[in-house]
Amino acid sequence: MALLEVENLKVEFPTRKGVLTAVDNVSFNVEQGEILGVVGESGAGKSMTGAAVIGLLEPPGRIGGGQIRLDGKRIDNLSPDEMRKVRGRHIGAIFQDPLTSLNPLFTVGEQLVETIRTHLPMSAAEARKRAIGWLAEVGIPAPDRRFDQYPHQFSGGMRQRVVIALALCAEPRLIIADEPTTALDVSVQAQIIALLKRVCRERNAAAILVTHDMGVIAETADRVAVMYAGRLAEIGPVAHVLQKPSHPYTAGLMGSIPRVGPRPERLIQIEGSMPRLTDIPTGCAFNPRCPKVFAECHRVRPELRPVADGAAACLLYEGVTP
Amino acid sequence: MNAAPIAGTGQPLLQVKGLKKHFAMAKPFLNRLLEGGEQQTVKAVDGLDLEIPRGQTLSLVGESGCGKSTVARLIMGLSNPSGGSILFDGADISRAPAGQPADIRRRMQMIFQDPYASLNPRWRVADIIAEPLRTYGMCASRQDERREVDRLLEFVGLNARDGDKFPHEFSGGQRQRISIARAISTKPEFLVCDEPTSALDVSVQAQILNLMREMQRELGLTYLFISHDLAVVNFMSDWIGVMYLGRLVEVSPAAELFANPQHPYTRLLLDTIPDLGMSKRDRQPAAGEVPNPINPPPGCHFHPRCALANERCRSEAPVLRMYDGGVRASCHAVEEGRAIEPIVAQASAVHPLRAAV
Amino acid sequence: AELRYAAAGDIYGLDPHSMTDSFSINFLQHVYEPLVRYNKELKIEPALALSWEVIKPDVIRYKLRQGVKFQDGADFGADDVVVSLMRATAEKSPIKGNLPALKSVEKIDDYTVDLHLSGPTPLLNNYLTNIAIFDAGWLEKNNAVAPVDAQLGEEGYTTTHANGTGPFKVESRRPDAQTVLVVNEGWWDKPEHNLTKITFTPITSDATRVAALLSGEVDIITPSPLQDAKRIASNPGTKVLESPGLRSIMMNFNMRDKLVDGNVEGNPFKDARVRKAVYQAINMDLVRDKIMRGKSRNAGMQIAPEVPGFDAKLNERFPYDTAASKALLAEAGYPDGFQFNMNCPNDAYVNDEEVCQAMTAMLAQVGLKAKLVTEARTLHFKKAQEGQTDMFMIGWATLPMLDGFSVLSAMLHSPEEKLGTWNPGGYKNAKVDELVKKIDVELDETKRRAMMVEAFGITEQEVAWLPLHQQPLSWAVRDNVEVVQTADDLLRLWYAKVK
Amino acid sequence: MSDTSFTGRLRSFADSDLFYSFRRSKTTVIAAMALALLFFGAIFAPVIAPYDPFDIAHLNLLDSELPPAWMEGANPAYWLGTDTQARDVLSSILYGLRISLFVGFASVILAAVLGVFLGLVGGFVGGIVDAVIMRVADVLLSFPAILVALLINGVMRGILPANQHESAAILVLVLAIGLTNWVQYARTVRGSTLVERQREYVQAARTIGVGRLRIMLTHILPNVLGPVLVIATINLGMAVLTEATLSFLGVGMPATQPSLGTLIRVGNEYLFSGIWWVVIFPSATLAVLVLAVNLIGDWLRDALNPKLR
Amino acid sequence: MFVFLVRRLLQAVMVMLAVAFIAFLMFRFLGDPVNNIVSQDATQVEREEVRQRLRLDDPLVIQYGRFVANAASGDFGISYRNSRPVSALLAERFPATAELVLVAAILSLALGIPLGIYTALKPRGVLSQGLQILSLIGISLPTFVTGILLILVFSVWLGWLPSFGRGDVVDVGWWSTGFLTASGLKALILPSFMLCLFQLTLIMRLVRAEMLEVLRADYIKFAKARGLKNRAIHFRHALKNTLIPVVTIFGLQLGGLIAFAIITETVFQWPGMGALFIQAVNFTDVPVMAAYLVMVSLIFVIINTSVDLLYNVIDPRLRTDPTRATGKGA
Ligand SMILES: Nc1ncnc2c1ncn2[C@@H]1O[C@H](COP(=O)(O)OP(=O)(O)OP(=O)(O)O)[C@@H](O)[C@H]1O
Ligand SMILES: Nc1ncnc2c1ncn2[C@@H]1O[C@H](COP(=O)(O)OP(=O)(O)OP(=O)(O)O)[C@@H](O)[C@H]1O
Ligand SMILES: [Mg+2]
Ligand SMILES: [Mg+2]
Ligand code: NI
Repeated sequence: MALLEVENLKVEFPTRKGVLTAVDNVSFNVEQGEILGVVGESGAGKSMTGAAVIGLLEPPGRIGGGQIRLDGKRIDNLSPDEMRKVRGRHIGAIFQDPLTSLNPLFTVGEQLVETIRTHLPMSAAEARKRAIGWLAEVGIPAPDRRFDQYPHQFSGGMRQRVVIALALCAEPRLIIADEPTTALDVSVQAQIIALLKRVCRERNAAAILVTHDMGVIAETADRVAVMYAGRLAEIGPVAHVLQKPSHPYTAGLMGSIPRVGPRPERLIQIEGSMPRLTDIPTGCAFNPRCPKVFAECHRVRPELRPVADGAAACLLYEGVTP
Repeated sequence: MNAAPIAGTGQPLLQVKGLKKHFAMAKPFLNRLLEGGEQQTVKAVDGLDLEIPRGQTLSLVGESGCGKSTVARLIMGLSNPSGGSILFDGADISRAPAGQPADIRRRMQMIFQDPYASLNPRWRVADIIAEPLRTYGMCASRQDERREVDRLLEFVGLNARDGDKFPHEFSGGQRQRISIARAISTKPEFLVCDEPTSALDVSVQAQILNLMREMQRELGLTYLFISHDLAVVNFMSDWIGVMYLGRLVEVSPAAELFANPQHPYTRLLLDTIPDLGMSKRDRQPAAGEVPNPINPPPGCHFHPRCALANERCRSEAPVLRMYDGGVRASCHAVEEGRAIEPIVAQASAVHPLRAAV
Repeated sequence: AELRYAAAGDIYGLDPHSMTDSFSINFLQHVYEPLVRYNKELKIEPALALSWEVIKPDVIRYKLRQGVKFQDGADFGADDVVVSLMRATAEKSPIKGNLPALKSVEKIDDYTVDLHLSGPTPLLNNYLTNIAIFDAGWLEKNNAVAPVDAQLGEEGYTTTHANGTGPFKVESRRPDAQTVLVVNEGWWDKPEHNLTKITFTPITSDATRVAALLSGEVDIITPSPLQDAKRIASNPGTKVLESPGLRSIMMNFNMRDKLVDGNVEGNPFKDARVRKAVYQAINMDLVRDKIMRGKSRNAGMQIAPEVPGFDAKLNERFPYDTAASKALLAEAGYPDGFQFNMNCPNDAYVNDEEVCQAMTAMLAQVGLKAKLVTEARTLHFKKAQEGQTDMFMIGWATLPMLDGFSVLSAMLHSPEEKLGTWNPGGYKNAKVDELVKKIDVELDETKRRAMMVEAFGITEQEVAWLPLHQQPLSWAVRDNVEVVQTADDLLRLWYAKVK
Repeated sequence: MSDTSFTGRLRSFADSDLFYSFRRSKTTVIAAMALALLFFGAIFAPVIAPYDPFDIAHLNLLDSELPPAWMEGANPAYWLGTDTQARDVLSSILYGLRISLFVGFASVILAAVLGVFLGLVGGFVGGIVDAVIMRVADVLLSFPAILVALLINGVMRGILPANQHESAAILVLVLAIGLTNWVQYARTVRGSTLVERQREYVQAARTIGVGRLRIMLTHILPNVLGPVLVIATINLGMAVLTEATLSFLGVGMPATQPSLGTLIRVGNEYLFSGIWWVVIFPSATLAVLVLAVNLIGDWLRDALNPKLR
Repeated sequence: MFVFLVRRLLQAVMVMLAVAFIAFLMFRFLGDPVNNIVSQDATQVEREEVRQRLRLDDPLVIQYGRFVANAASGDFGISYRNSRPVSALLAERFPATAELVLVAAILSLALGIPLGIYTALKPRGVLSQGLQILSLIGISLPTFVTGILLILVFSVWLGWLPSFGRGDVVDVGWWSTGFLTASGLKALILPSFMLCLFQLTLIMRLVRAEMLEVLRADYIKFAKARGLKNRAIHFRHALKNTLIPVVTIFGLQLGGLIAFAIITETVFQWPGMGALFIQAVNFTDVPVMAAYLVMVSLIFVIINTSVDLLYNVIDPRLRTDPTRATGKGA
């Protein structure tokens, strides 16, 4: 049984112009110790998926359907208090901006100890030792001195390390990392990704890594899910999706990425942009931009179908022919 | 690529010599009085030499805070240089404020990073695009102006009817097209592009980059292109300059830079490009972070992070030296031949890719 | 028993020689006493003096009471009178105007003094009711023999300390908060009161003061707002004390060459017909019934019936008659009226502001446009005296003189040295001036009164001033309090009883 | 959306988020209606007021202190009764409202114009100009508005010749309240200006060579007006209250030109005497006015706050 | 920190000098002091004499210097109305106002903060909606109306509480306190309630707005993601961050309390500095007005400076990095 099973997840926002579906019928699994990358354009619903899993959708957002199971137990319908016990203890989270993720008025140590003692039965002294251990683990030099410092005394990269320590210190088995490196410098990004990978591997923790950055996915993830307009366009092993994408959108996406090396005259480009959630076309959401569009695409909404090692949601794989 | 030597044919369109910008970190007078210490400065740009041949693109890359945007602002006259000179088509404009003298400034325009912030939210698109036309008095009549605006809108791939809308009715990519339309409305020869696509999704980024290349071909534009993304820079540039803490550490023809990076920092940057082929590889990138620009390390700014650093690097600041193939680098190790072979494998084998989706 | 008393304002200090404010001076008479005093019937009776005789028209001899002790234990005697009277009339004394005729005081023996005057002074005793007697030794000891002039930045011991012969002594004082008097066991007079302590609190706001009475926090308030009389009377446990008062309210006319704020050349008020037109445009019955709730007494004279010089015939008002008023205006050449300004205090008299507002409304009906300005009394009287108004309101109770001469000398005599001090409008009638000077020195009471009536008659015909009414006295007390209400509106708590 | 005609704009306004959130908030709609009613009453007071309380020639003391129309002994011609001067309470309130609102608006406009100007200049020009403006603002801000207003009022009265006080009272009030309140605008506008100035659209305008003043007025100003509108609304309530308080303390509008505050001060004296209508109605009007303004201000603040969307 | 202190002190001195200048100007604008001294009919010669005696013919700057020097030594001259040294008058009144303001401040904090937190945490509850409306009414009702209504209800109708004054006071040294007697405490209730009402609603609204803002912050979201208990999130993380701006505003509000005490003291006949001041305004008693102004500014300056210092103590970002000590925010 997979560690996390997400089935037909729907995230909705009631607005004055009707209900927006930000995440639409998304299903995927995450296995023990696996890193699942989630990519997609801005607004595709990556963060909402993550937030739904950890139960932190901000109102008025709500789960509009589907199930989320952790170790086979449903967690999408837990009471707030039960869900709180799952957060941190079973599922950890890291957000984009390390600068604002830490409370500026508490020392790094206080925040660590607090988290540890909330979830693990431990004395203050033990928790302190454990916390210093975590700081060392995420590569912060002189952790016992740093323990008593405030977040603003750390640099961006260090803060993100602290955030990682905080997310991991109650030893959850699943981490949701929502663009953990976008706010960091290029050279620090790699350090953080490497760190994340290492701790996940050592602790046998699984991760959902939400990112913009195809390169990060390529190096880090085992499998990758591609989202488009709130829907899953394609999911499969990294090598497969990046090198031999099945969905026309994934293909276009890969083509439009500039590469180092001999430069082409033109980049492959997908015309237009992702539709707003308010006017997603019927049928396949990608149909206005799709180079392989055919009549059916405007009417039938494709389901996720197994293709090669993964799965794609495209009528081309549903046996429908142009 | 044709790695034309810098001192190539004709006069470069833009020439920057010893450009400096120092920001006074104004510690209040009283603090200085009571605590002692000198007036501190951030050397955002510290002696920069550049030349951009007509019709070509020079890109600046470097980490956040290394001074890329400051260079752009200095060239556009948005701030005054603390030293050095800027020659545009032979005329020194380093002390001229933005917009002046009109006949020169009209020929250079800028495209900004943030497509959301670069358009005044309260203006209609047509007014935004027409503003430069009005300021330089380039259209005889309103109809004239409107016709020109419509033409520009269509040129950048928008609909002429879009002129009546407000910016918030457009997506990021479309807004960047509007910015571009505004920038080319005065028929400039030179465009400064400060990370024009870093806020955009990859699929849209491709559209904009393609559009810019087309424009260059069609209108014979010269670009100063700024980005932190080496892959994008590779797609756009003839020349690439790598900046570190306000200084250029290496300037080379694009292909040369990737094939044969000289400066250790350039190598570090290239090494940070994650690559598709070596999936799940554990890289151990150089430790450390960009030092504080208020108090940069002496000698070569990069020496604390550099594996090759020696005593000389710690005390003596290197200068840009010319090497084979139009490459210029400022590094004692390179100069002394201490540099080891390039670390990054080359084009042939795998396609390293660095991308932002 | 303790009596808790609230008034609209605080006293200015503890030195009765340092201020002219009659409320303060009266309040301090609970502590300091004069040589002679008014009794319940407002008749003069001996206080620290036992008797007096006229030795010469300008020398009066006073026999002093023996066995009187100051509150600090010192004996009272002639030295104290000499020092006190000289202090009150010293060149720098703020109240030297209260005893203008005194030249010097001579000690004859320990209990006899002679007062040397500048001339015959029929009203000397009336003046003396207002002059407090200090202990000479105490003044000397505390370096306070010279009068205190606060304006020059001086602060006297006497401003904050008191030592009189009166029925009460000052126990504590917090300006604007509370002044506590306790009974003086060693008082020479036989007390009619049964008080042990008086707690005096100033409460400026009418509503709060009434609330304090209604809620039982104070036993007596002065004044009690007229409009609240019904409420207080209907409240179990409180009642209103009302009676006609001495204070006559009147309006002065600007008779100088120009109006302060007019829209016509020259000054129409110089014309007696215009003044009379103003007079007849005002319906005082309506003012009495509506604004004064029927409690005031309309007046044709500038003095109340209780005051010597009063004449019932003269007190008849010219009738309220707008037609006549308009006719007069037309006759004087102002058929469409004119504009002028009118100044009124808003905290000095009963419903002063309201009366003025009502008058402007009435004047408007005959075409006269009065631009009304209402202000606090200090500002108002400053402006009035500096002649910055065309018409202003003032109330005059003739105290402490309690004599028509007070009005004649201060308000009707043309301005000249010490005379006409409250005649900023500049009314002048040679005959009146002459009469005033005669009255001043006339010792024969009947002649004096006749002359006063004659003078009042002239000024009334000329409408020198515009008399309005005597304002009612309105106090309110708890039912268990018995006080004597005299027409001079001054509270004499040595007659008070608390059951 | 891009229709430029008037009806088009109206339609696009009716369709806008702002109007939607307005319609959805019942309290705001009620407040707006109440406010509209009060404005209407104030603006058209000379037309709709049954009597002119300033036309003293037509006052008749005989009609004084009549109770409101529904009570015994009332004259139905005076809906809300009359005061001690026989003035119609309803008419007095309408005229008083006029004065209160005039003082409120005028002082808010004065404060806003001054504050926006100083804030723009300080934020855009920076340097010593900015430092001076902000220090003055700091000092003013650390003094409570009511005290500053009292002082300015006192000084103005001192400067003006004595016989001008009455006629100048309204201007003195406007000045006192206006000069007290500009700080908030200046700080807000300066803050937004500092942000807007760095915005790329301003840089874009500069690269084109648009002049400073032009940039300030055509680019920055329109973009910093949102918060100004919110502050102005909330300040309107405060200004009306400050005026009333000053009048209550006796240093505001004179009794001959009563504002709501003056009406309350005068009526206050009659609270125990059973003539409650002369104080209760003006108090209620004042409270409703300020409450309505505050409700709308609150709503506006939330509606214009992008973080709350 | 030291530098910060020095800078604040310098600033405070500048402010005080400016205020003293205004106070000084008041003497000049509100009438020639000579006119206040000599009698109506004094001749020009007499006036000149007084002028010289009071050294009013010196240059303005010197007079200003003298005024400042006198003021610094607590000498503001003699009140025109009360014939007593202004400094003594103010010293007498100070305890009354201080106690009133203190109680009102404590009340407004003790009620305002919990109510603000409550309405922020339960934004949609019936009770907090009600409180919201009440708080709006609270800032919409003119305080003088509230005061009068309080008297009407609690003194006149119910007869529970005194309608005016301080009740009995006890002298502790030069300080007269109403805290030590039953009647003194009773007398405090209505005025302090009236005074705090406005600030109370203000603080409640401020805490609520600030708390809602903080609750939206990333670090709160992250704290939730760490599975912290709601109590810890709300009362440890959110509250501490909320209170920092509240401290600043409260410093300013304390000044507001002192100013609004003018109205309270007028309504309740409270023998404090505010009542003294408003009487002085009505009587144009310039020395008292000037002294009040200087004294109150001194209090404001002291409060503001201490708030800034406090701010530096509670906010670690400022504590460890004094160059960021910019004082209060917007
Ligand atoms: N409060 C909200 N009300 C309405 N729609 C919302 C709200 N919050 C998010 N959305 C919508 O939900 C969709 C998914 O947002 P999400 O944050 O998951 O995107 P994302 O893929 O994480 O994008 P990014 O890469 O920009 O972070 C977006 O289209 C957004 O417009
Ligand atoms: N107005 C200013 N005052 C003081 N320091 C400044 C100012 N503008 C820029 N700097 C400093 O100059 C340095 C260079 O800034 P610049 O914006 O040019 O960097 P950049 O390379 O464009 O970075 P990024 O990739 O983040 O845009 C930075 O350290 C920055 O802090
Ligand atoms: Mg996201
Ligand atoms: Mg930049
Ligand atoms: Ni990027």
